[in-house]
Amino acid sequence: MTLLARTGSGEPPPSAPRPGRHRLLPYLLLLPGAAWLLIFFGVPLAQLAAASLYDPSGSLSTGYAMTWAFGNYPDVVQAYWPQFLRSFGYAGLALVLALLLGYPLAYAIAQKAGRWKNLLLVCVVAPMFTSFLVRTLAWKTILSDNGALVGLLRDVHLLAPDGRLLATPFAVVLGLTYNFLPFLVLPLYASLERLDPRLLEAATDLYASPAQAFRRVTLPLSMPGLVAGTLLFFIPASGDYINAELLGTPNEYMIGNVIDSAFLVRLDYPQGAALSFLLMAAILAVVFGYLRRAGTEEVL
Amino acid sequence: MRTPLRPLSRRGLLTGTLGSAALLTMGGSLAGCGTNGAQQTEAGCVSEDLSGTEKKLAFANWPQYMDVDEKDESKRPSLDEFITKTGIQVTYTEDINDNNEFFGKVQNQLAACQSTDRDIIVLTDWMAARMIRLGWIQKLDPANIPNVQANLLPSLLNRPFDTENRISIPWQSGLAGLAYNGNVTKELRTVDELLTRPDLKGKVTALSEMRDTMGLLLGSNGHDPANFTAAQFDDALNKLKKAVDSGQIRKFTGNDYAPDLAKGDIAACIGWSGDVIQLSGEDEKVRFVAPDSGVMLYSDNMMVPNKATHKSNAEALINYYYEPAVAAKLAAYVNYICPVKGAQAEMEKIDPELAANPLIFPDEALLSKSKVFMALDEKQEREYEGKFQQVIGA
Amino acid sequence: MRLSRWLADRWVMIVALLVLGYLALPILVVAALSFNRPSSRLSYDFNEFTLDNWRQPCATSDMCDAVVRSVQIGFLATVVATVLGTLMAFALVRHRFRGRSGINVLIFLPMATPELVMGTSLLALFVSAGVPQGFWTILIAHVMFCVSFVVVTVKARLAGMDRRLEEAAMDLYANEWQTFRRITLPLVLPGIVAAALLAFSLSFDDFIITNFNAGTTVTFPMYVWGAAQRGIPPQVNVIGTAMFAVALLLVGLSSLRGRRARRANLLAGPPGHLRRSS
Amino acid sequence: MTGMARETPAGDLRLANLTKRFGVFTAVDDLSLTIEQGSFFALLGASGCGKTTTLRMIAGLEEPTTGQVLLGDRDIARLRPYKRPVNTVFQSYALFPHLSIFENVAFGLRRRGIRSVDDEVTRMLSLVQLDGYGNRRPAQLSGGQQQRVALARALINRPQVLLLDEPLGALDLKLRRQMQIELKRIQIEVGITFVHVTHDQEEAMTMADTVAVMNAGRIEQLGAPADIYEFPATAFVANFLGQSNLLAGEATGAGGGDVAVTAHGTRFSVPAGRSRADHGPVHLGVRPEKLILVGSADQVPQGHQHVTGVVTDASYVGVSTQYLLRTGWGTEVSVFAANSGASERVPVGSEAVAYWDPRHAFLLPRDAADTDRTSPVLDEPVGAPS
Repeated sequence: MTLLARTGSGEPPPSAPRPGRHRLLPYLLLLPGAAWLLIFFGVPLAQLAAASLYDPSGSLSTGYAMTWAFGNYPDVVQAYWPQFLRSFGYAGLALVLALLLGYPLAYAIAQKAGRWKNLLLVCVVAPMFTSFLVRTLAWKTILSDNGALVGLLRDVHLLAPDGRLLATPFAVVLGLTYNFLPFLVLPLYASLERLDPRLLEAATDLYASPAQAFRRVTLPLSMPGLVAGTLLFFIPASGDYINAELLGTPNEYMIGNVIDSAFLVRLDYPQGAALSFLLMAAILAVVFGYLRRAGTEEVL
Repeated sequence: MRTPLRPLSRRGLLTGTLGSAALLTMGGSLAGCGTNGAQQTEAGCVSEDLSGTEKKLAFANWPQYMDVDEKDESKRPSLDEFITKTGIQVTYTEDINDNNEFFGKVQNQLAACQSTDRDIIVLTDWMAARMIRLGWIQKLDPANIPNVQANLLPSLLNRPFDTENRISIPWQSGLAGLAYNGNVTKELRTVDELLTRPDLKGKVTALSEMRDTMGLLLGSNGHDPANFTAAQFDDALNKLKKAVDSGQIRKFTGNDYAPDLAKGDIAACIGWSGDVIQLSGEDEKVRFVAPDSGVMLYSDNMMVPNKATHKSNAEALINYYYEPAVAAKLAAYVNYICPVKGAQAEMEKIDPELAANPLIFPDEALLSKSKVFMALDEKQEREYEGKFQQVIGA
Repeated sequence: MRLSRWLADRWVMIVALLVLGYLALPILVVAALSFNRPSSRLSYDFNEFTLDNWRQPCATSDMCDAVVRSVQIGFLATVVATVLGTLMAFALVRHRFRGRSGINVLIFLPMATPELVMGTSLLALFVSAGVPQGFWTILIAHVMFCVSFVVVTVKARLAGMDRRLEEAAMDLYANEWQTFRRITLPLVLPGIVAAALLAFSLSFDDFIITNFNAGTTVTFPMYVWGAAQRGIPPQVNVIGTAMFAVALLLVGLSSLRGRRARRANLLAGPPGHLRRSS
Repeated sequence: MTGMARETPAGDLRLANLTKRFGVFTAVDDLSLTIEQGSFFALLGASGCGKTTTLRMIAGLEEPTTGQVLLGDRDIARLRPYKRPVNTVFQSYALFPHLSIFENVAFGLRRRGIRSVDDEVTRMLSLVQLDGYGNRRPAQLSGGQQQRVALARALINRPQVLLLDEPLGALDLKLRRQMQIELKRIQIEVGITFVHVTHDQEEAMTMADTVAVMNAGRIEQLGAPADIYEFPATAFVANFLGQSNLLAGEATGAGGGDVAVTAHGTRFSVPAGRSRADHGPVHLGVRPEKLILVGSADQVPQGHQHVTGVVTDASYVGVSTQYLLRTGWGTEVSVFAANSGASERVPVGSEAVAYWDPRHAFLLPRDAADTDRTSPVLDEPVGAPS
């Protein structure tokens, strides 16, 4: 297929790089950035990997000995699996919500907004310039027990008279959805913008109902953006702890909170490091599994 | 769909991940010999004092823990006066938000006997104790801080982690007790009420500082927070856990409970006297309660960390803030317990009402109820902190 | 009947506007609070309208220093990360070379790593290397976590670009450098600008990694975090609102200016898009 | 731009043993041909036959695996594209979207360091009839206008060779005709070598002096359009260039200036001069317009040959009527009858006879497994008189 495309007159191929001439060029281009990442991300991560295998009975004042304590891993799983599950549960729930909210938004901006397209797009991006903390604190104000929103919900009996929004799983999921929604919308928008509306007309012409046209045409064609957006949403959301901390209660704490506490409060570095690596591994596993299901080869 | 290249494919990700794992293992084996202890000794980590030649001082403190001019919030009257008087240029930063977080920021330097670029840091008792235990703090020269020797409140003298009063000098003190908002709930008297009263369900917060929350709970069980056993600790912790599991306690907080308490989103909490006094100033229905089972007395202490190069300048500042008139000026703004004897008399001149406030100048009755949490060694600290963290969700 | 028809035609747009409202809600609260004279330091409730906060945004000591510092760091980090990331994106899109998947993972992993982990482990590196923390260590950290996002954003734009335009330029006597300067760069520029905006917002907003590597330097998010512990001064809301307004203005202006170019770019493939994580 | 003697003609363009492989796939296979200086040369072939790759090797956008590209005596096969006196009009036009029409056209001149380009560009825009369009952007132009910009952009450099990569493919029929004529006019005016790649046989025949038909990386036949059409070299050419009726048969040897052929039990003959084989399996080919349809064998004139069958389809296409005649052995033969009014229309279902002058037939060698071939009736009767 690709071979045909190469020589087909319809699609002139990109010129093949000239061997020899550019052999060193890619490395030169990569060198500064890759070196930066290797030194300031790779090396610290390697040290952290080592720390996750330190003797858990060490301490700050005596230091930690390297005992290749692989047992740290099962230990933290046993101690913190509920938080792991909760992290992925909340992030997954937030993802579903974000998809329900973000897909129509991206679709509307890409296909329906006409000359308002840019303005709407700016409205999606601009909140990111206001501090994360300021925004999350604003949510605290909005969801507050004595705020207008809760009052309204109580009046229409959607909430019990003593019900609340703040400090519930709902608030945490809402916060996660809110904070990471732009990451989902933007790649999705980029994908949907390329969608030719004539394809949908063709589908309806071929007896597809709007729902079928969406499922058979729009959705598959927006897949690259959907995959990228889903990952960019899910990855940071599952590692987040600020939302759980500010909008939740201890019963909503996620694995990020546990890592935070391991490093900062309990000073249990082997555990903290092991938890961090487990989180990364879990995220990678989810990413692999998801990509397999999504049936796409492209990640980002 | 045109895919002119495959930026990162699943297969690529897999091989790449395996490759990186190999790289990590290599890097890891470099760090494979473990880490050295963080413990320092006076002989092993010697700090130089350049105060003679450098009239400078870097002072790191908590936010809003220093008096500011009401008309011009960029001016700090008491600090400016010190600068004028001594000619020592003070760089004042408010970058301590949390004991643990700050410890995380400076521990690497101090463990390696490197400078933290700060000459004075202000930390709470237990954290001060930990740092002193690790040998990270310089001893002050008693001759340079005569005001401290003369004016430090007797109840704060000779604390277990600083028996000579020359390592960590209280900046401000405070009480951890109960607080409630009378607009949304009725009066509250005991810790047990806080943890069990049904009308408070989901409207209660406690402090994430283990010593404050657990100290009050130990007291409520009739045990002494200054001297308890592991079993007693577990008892108190179980009590806390029940309150968490039942949903009575909504959250464990730092200072951020205060706006919620003022608003009535939370009805009652374990809180700190200074915050509650400020809230009472706005709304007298917000009240601080010192339960009969005891309140926790804590201090935030000035310390000169290792490798800080302006110890004498720091001593000059510490001594200055132990002048009663200066201390009164500061206390009038920050509303915490003033650790300086004689400040109350000075306060009469500034604001007689504050001078009469037992939460700033505590009377004997209150002081007799107040306890200081037991000093923990590293092992105990880790064990108790670990258990506590598990209950509070992290 | 007519209403349901109308709804059926427009429900996507209606949902989109509702979602935009959801996105804007907290900003509205922040904007409102920026005109508030709070009843006390510890109260976030709207008390009384005032313009004082806007008249004297720097009345609170240190806050404006922190804002200026954040802007400086954001600017420098943006420049460095954009240059490094763009170079990498070019290498990845335009060249075949060995070690490609390794590089891809190196770029992917920082986006999948919890910030706390990056912050603490980078601090450990600085300390063991004896590097004093401050402005420059913050800058290094910011460049580190921004690079990946720049690469991803520029790559998307570059991949969507028609290589034939460059061939045409070469055919018309432009050598490699001239082709890059006259054709490639102008066409990839929207992607690079988007990446730069993204990098700036990431840098300006970062708290966790910065906090660990800041030494005694205080950035705006650190200031907010600290202030949140003891009561946020209303001027913080002024800065938040102003940043939002500036962003709106900036992107609005660039989209106005770019409107003509964008129309022309239809041939060159899809516009670059933003991707971000925090 | 050293060593580029633009004003003096460099001579013929010669491709010598040019081969290009992509991995295991051979796109161009040992191609050799000479394109005379100043000629209009068309490279014709189906998608994927290697014609575009050949063009890209001449332009310098693809490096040959082996072989030479000679311009006069100089081998330019390994020169960078911007060092060749060769310009290309791309299939997609590849106009720079961020530059105005004026700057698009001036691009090449500016790259060669020429400062005052105004006159030249204005002249060139007027040559392609786009006066006054200089300030627009490519996206604001119609397809035909864009095509002319692409042409102007290349021509302004007075290249020694101009490459045209299916430049008319995206245009509608009327515009295409117009542009074909215009291109031809310009080519005569500027007198440079044009190499035109296309899959449209009519376009190739209308415009080119010489046509090369390419198939699977090789040239099947090269020559003047009329020669190729009248006497194709292979079955592929016979069917790619216009339509042909090819009857599978066995040649039984030459004699008396004719080659005898047996097909489906009937004996035919073809003049030896129009036979590319005189033994073994062959295709006997006749173009549909060379066939004449009559009611019965009596009406076949002396010296002509015929087949008999039933008319299964008659399509009226204006200038002609196209019939399908099912022969006794089941093959359908295509017949075009000019609607000159000289003959009556034959109804579908009636029996009819198609005859031809043997001098219009041709004989091609055939793979033994190959059977009859008749092109289907096309929507657009290519090769039919129009």
